[in-house]
Amino acid sequence: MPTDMPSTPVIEVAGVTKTFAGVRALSDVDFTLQRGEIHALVGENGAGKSTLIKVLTGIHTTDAGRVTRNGNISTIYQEVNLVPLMSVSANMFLGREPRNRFGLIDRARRDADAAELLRGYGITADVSSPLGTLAVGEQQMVALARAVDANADVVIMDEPTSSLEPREVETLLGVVRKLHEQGIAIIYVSHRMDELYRICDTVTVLRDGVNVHSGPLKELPRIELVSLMLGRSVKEIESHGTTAFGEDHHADAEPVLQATGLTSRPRIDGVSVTIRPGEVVGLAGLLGSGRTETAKAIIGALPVDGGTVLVAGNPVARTVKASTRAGISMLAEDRKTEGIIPNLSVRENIVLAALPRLSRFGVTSRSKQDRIVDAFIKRLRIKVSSPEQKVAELSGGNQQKVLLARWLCTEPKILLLDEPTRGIDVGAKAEVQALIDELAREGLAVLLISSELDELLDGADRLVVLRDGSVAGELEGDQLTREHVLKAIAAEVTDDSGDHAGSPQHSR
Amino acid sequence: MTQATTQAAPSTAVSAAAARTRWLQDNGVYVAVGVLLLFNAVFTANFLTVGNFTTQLVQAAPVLIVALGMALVIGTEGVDLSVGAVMALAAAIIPLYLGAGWLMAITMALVVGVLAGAFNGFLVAKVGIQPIVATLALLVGGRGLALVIANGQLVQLRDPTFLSLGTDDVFGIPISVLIAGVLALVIAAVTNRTTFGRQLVAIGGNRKAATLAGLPVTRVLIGVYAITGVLAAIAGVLATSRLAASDPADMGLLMELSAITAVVVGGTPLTGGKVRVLGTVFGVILMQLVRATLIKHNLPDSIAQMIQAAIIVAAVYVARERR
Amino acid sequence: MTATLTKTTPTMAARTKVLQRQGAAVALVLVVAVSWLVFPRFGSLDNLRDLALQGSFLAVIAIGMTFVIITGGIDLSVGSVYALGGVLAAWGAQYGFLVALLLPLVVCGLIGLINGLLIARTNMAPFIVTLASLLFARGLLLVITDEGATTYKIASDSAFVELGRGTVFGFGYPIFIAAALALVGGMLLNRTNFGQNVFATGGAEQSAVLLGVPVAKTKVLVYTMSGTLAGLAGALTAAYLQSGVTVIGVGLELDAIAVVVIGGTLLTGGMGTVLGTVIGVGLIKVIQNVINQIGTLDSNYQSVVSGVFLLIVVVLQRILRR
Amino acid sequence: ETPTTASSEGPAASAAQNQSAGPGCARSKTGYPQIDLKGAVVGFSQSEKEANPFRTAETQSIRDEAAKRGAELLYTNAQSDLNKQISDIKSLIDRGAKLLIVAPLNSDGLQPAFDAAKAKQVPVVTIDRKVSSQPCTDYLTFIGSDFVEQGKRAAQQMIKATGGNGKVAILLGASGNNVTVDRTKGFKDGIAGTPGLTVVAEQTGEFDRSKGQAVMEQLIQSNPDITAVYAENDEMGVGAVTALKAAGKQPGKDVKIVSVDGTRNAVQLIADGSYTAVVESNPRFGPLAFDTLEKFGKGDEIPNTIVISDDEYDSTNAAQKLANAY
Ligand SMILES: Nc1ncnc2c1ncn2[C@@H]1O[C@H](COP(=O)(O)OP(=O)(O)OP(=O)(O)O)[C@@H](O)[C@H]1O
Ligand SMILES: Nc1ncnc2c1ncn2[C@@H]1O[C@H](COP(=O)(O)OP(=O)(O)OP(=O)(O)O)[C@@H](O)[C@H]1O
Ligand SMILES: O[C@@H]1[C@H](O)[C@H](O)CO[C@H]1O
Ligand SMILES: [Mg+2]
Ligand SMILES: [Mg+2]
Repeated sequence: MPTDMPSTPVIEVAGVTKTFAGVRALSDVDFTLQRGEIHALVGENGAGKSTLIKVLTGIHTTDAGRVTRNGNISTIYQEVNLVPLMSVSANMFLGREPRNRFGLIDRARRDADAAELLRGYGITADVSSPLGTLAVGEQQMVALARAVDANADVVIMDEPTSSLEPREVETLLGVVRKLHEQGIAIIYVSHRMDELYRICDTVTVLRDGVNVHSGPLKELPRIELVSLMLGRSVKEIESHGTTAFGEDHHADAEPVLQATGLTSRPRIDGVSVTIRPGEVVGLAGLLGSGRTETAKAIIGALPVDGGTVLVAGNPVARTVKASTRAGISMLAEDRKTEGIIPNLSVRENIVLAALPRLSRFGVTSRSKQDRIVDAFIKRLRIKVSSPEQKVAELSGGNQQKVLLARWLCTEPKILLLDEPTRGIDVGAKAEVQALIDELAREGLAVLLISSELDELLDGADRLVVLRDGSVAGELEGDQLTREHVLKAIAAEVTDDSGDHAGSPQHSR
Repeated sequence: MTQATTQAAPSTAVSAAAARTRWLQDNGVYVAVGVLLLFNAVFTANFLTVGNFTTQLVQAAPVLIVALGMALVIGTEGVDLSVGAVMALAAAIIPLYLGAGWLMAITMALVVGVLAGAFNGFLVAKVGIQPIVATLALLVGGRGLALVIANGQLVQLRDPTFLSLGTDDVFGIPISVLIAGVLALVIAAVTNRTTFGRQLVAIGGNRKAATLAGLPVTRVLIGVYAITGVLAAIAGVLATSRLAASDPADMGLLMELSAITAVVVGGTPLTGGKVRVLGTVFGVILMQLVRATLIKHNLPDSIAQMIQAAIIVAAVYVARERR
Repeated sequence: MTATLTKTTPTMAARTKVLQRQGAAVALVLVVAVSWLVFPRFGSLDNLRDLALQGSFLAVIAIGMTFVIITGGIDLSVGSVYALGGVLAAWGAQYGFLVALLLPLVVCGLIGLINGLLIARTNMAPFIVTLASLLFARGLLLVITDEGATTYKIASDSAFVELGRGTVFGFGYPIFIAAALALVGGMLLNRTNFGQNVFATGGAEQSAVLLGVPVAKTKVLVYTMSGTLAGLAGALTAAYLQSGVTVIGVGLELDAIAVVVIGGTLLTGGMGTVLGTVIGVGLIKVIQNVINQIGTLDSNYQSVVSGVFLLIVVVLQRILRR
Repeated sequence: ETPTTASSEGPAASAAQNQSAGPGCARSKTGYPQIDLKGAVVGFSQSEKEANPFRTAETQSIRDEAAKRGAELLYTNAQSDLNKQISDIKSLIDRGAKLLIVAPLNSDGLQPAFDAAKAKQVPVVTIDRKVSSQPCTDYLTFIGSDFVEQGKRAAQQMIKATGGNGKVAILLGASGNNVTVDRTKGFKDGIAGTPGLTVVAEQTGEFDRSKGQAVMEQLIQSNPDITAVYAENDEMGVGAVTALKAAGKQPGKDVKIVSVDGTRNAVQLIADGSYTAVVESNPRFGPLAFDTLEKFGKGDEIPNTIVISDDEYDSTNAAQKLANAY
């Protein structure tokens, strides 16, 4: 039995090389996963992590090298990879549906089993409704429940926590520990250092498709790990803090954005947000509390039952076009379905929203485009072989940067950022955070939605906390601490009696 | 417990082959046209004559004009099944207004084309009906309407200026071919060099993202279908003048399938987000040459249809996108 | 507005859900009710029997098309394959019942299989592959009928003719065959792993691959099914017409697609029902029947009316779905 | 502009010979009830759209005759869809037609419709295209041309016009249609004894003017030595004329054209000198069809097949017979 021979690795990769249309994603990579270990796989955006995983699972063929698997692998891929139109329970049991005695799918049992399993992950959604109606984070938990439930020897998680907020992250880490206790090996990809150090035993660092380090994680100081990932010296990195946000911004001017009483039933109800030029307002809340919907309501992408939006005191029609013209831009949360235009080049994706401004009489100017695109690729350090590369070929983080560039080149007055650093590596994250800071300093009004509390606390001047689609409180100055936010977010902590129903926005 | 080991082939050979397939993918349709020309030059009597080439171009012109519009619609991830019916409508309109002069007749036909197209666009963009069904309604009803207008009958046309559209040429180039060529250039410029064109492709590539990016999605879609409608009407006018008769019963019959085939054979994917105008031109020429070759070699209908099927599959096979 | 209004009651939500899903059913009930009142002959048993029989051939094809469309594909070849199936059945009838039935199923199934293999294995667009086989099947039909010159007749006393002409309580066998197939189709779609694979393939192909769904196999199967069912419909038609008519089936693919979509199946894939398709067939056939009932309607106006009806149904459905 | 309007002027189809395999069909044999034409409801099922003058004239002739005899006519058009023709016929019966005239789309496939008529004891007269069902049992009788004969006569004209020498292109009718098959057979049989005439191309123009024109344009280029065209209907022949003119040839002179039907357009072209000859296919079935129904009602025996006599147009008579064309 292989189980009594702990020396037999469950996955072994030797000298694997993988090339995509000229891009070398993996270059002579060796990688070993021991039975029962939690192995962190880290690296900058585009370092080749997801590619390595797809090689391990056999989705990608290799150009050279050898892959040996000694067990069943179950994978949660980076982008939520389930079927949005199918029900939650159908997704969970796809391929292993419970049958009745006629060999037909037992739907009642499938629903019941799914509901019960999901309860263990803190999800209480209707399992017979289409998966797509769930928030991204909830979908991620469904994917997790599905993958973990399979009878696997290895569970691979590619950035499982990127769309989760603190409470869900804890749940997930609990699951990981449980799996570990059962002797299941885990490959864990994340850009969040805290998580890695809390749960991982070993680490493999990829840089530009090369394995630059494999070894125990605990002995590796954080700063050294980051230095390995970035290929920069420890000293260089030490000069930065945990996040790259600077000091608070002055924000005493008149509000540039006044959104009042935004209501879109049943998701948000009477949400009001005000932002001044140069101010970063954070939007905090649990998964599904209505943050995304609030942002969408502001930009006019969500049909609303009520509420007004004023930009610099003038009302704006509730359409994306009108909002864009008035100077509002939004970086969408789900970059795959709402962000990139996969077939188009990086250049075209960047200039998309600003196209009319870069054209004369409807005829586009290539030279103007090139100038802007080059500038943004440099400024945001987007990793591309050329601006003409298809955006679909970029790594997740680089796609995110392309989208940021798209919005920045419209020169907006108000920028709504829904999870702007999701799936972005440490280096890029710092760059994006610094950028937000810089933009605010230049007078831009920013609405920042993030599931990472640190990011919100450091980055925002003021926090609006949502709960169940309504504003549960606003925090400023001294109140901007972990404890305060958690209290406001989690109703059961602060709720002495019916505070929920009594929140100001409900009594319009 | 499963054990699996995969070993890969050396990478240099792979990438050379990859480059070759990539090249074929982009240029397959041109190669196919070349091969067919070569075949005909060797095996078909009287093929290499000016008259023959003129004939092929004249016959291809209306199809090309329709296919140009179809390429745009397909670029938005749509499709327009009503183009043949719109051609029939244009044909039915002409004799009604020819009394008021050829210019009036043509103008009215084009107006009907724009309206029909805008109607399709409205259904797709505003009402949110899937393009294939939205335009199916006009495919069914449009030809019926044309027949109602014409009282179901073919009308012989005698206006010399109007008929000269189908018979005259400029510096040896037939007028219809000239018009088709100019339109191809215009459409190429529109797709590649204008905001409208780039927006169109973006909408086809990811409509949700395009909407969130503040693109005028509705306006672009209605515009694209309207353009397709007017192009179909132009094709209807030219085909009518060449036939010297208004024949709404048969005008443009199955044109939607010919146009879609040409567009796809020319390398524009039906999944949207990409428009290849030159490819479309060659797609039309390829299908025209196939038909001509089969007729010239006097193959029976049965064999001709089967060979056409094989050539379509072969052409699309080399040009297909790899996974 | 008060906060209480924000919560829709569960029954109301359920009701709108039913309306959304069954927009076509609502339209069908409406059209039938109106026709029954307005046209005295509409409700006659004879007319209803004929209506059901006419619908059954289309239904058999449309059931296959439903599966294809749910995978995000399309099958344009069904019209030609249907005609080919009829000719093969009529030719085969001289060798007995079994040959008459199986020959078209096998040959048409094979054409479907080739469609499926080309689509699944080479990443070619279903529209184009099946357009090519539309031509191919028509060509093959012409080959075996001497360019359409030969029509194979089926002896009116053969058992095979009974399959198309036989009745129970005046209702033709094809009606029961179509009903049985619809039942099996519905089961297959909703209660088997294959059905789930069909939904997953059309709903998100890339994801389905990552989820371990045998996407290629699923596609091959649905096209094979579609071809086989079109062949079966052709065979039934041949039995009904007592000959292998060569001039039928032109444009039938559009009818089949229309009824599937009218039935609420998403043309982009991932969603749909067999019941909806059956309702779609009902709607189209009732409308055609009504047009015939009007009688005085100029035949040119008939297609105008058909087009307008089609439009009303899809717009209605779209509005209900909002 | 001149729309080709329906004209019911010109001679009605008249029986050339009564071909009866075996005894004729009498009402006594069928047990059908007697029906008086006057005031009777008569159904007419047309097969194709009326873009073709042949169809227009055919329908008009039936309409005129029904009016003349005081019958009420119900009319349907199957738009080239066989299943629709079956439904059409059933609905005609349903709407109370006691007598039926059917112009079948195709030789085969109308059995269910005939059975429905039989069940309701409605006699069916088929016209124009012959069906393969049983006369007297499934339908009463067939009235129409002998298409093989038409092909043969076209061949005679062709031999006469070309002097028995030349290269002929055939524009075939729609595939899968007995009219096409018979007219091809007749023509080929007709030129069999004339070695100087060779068929160099046979391509379908689907009975359609624009397709005829398109095919002809191709053939002129690949076979510039074509000297004659046999078109299986006038519409394709007229299309061929347009193609030949555009290619700088003189139809009727450089290239002889013979076709079948007798439409006004084609006969006018003969008169103008740019067409060779037309073998008529007379669509004016009205009087003969109603006569037959009347006789049947009276109890007379009806022959199984009534072949009509078709006229012929060439340069010698086209001008004066123009009024007969439709
Ligand atoms: N299908 C593809 N076609 C072309 N290039 C690709 C493809 N998939 C990945 N690449 C390239 O391979 C490299 C590695 O990408 P990969 O997705 O593995 O990065 P990653 O380490 O997972 O990054 P991230 O942290 O952003 O998810 C990138 O340069 C990317 O552009
Ligand atoms: N398309 C939809 N249809 C139905 N319900 C939806 C839809 N999209 C979101 N919801 C629901 O609306 C609620 C609010 O979702 P929203 O995406 O705004 O949450 P969020 O706070 O942004 O969470 P996240 O952390 O995922 O960004 C959730 O309960 C979600 O399930
Ligand atoms: O005989 C007729 C005519 O020739 C017509 O042109 C087509 O249909 C046939 O039945
Ligand atoms: Mg990745
Ligand atoms: Mg969100």
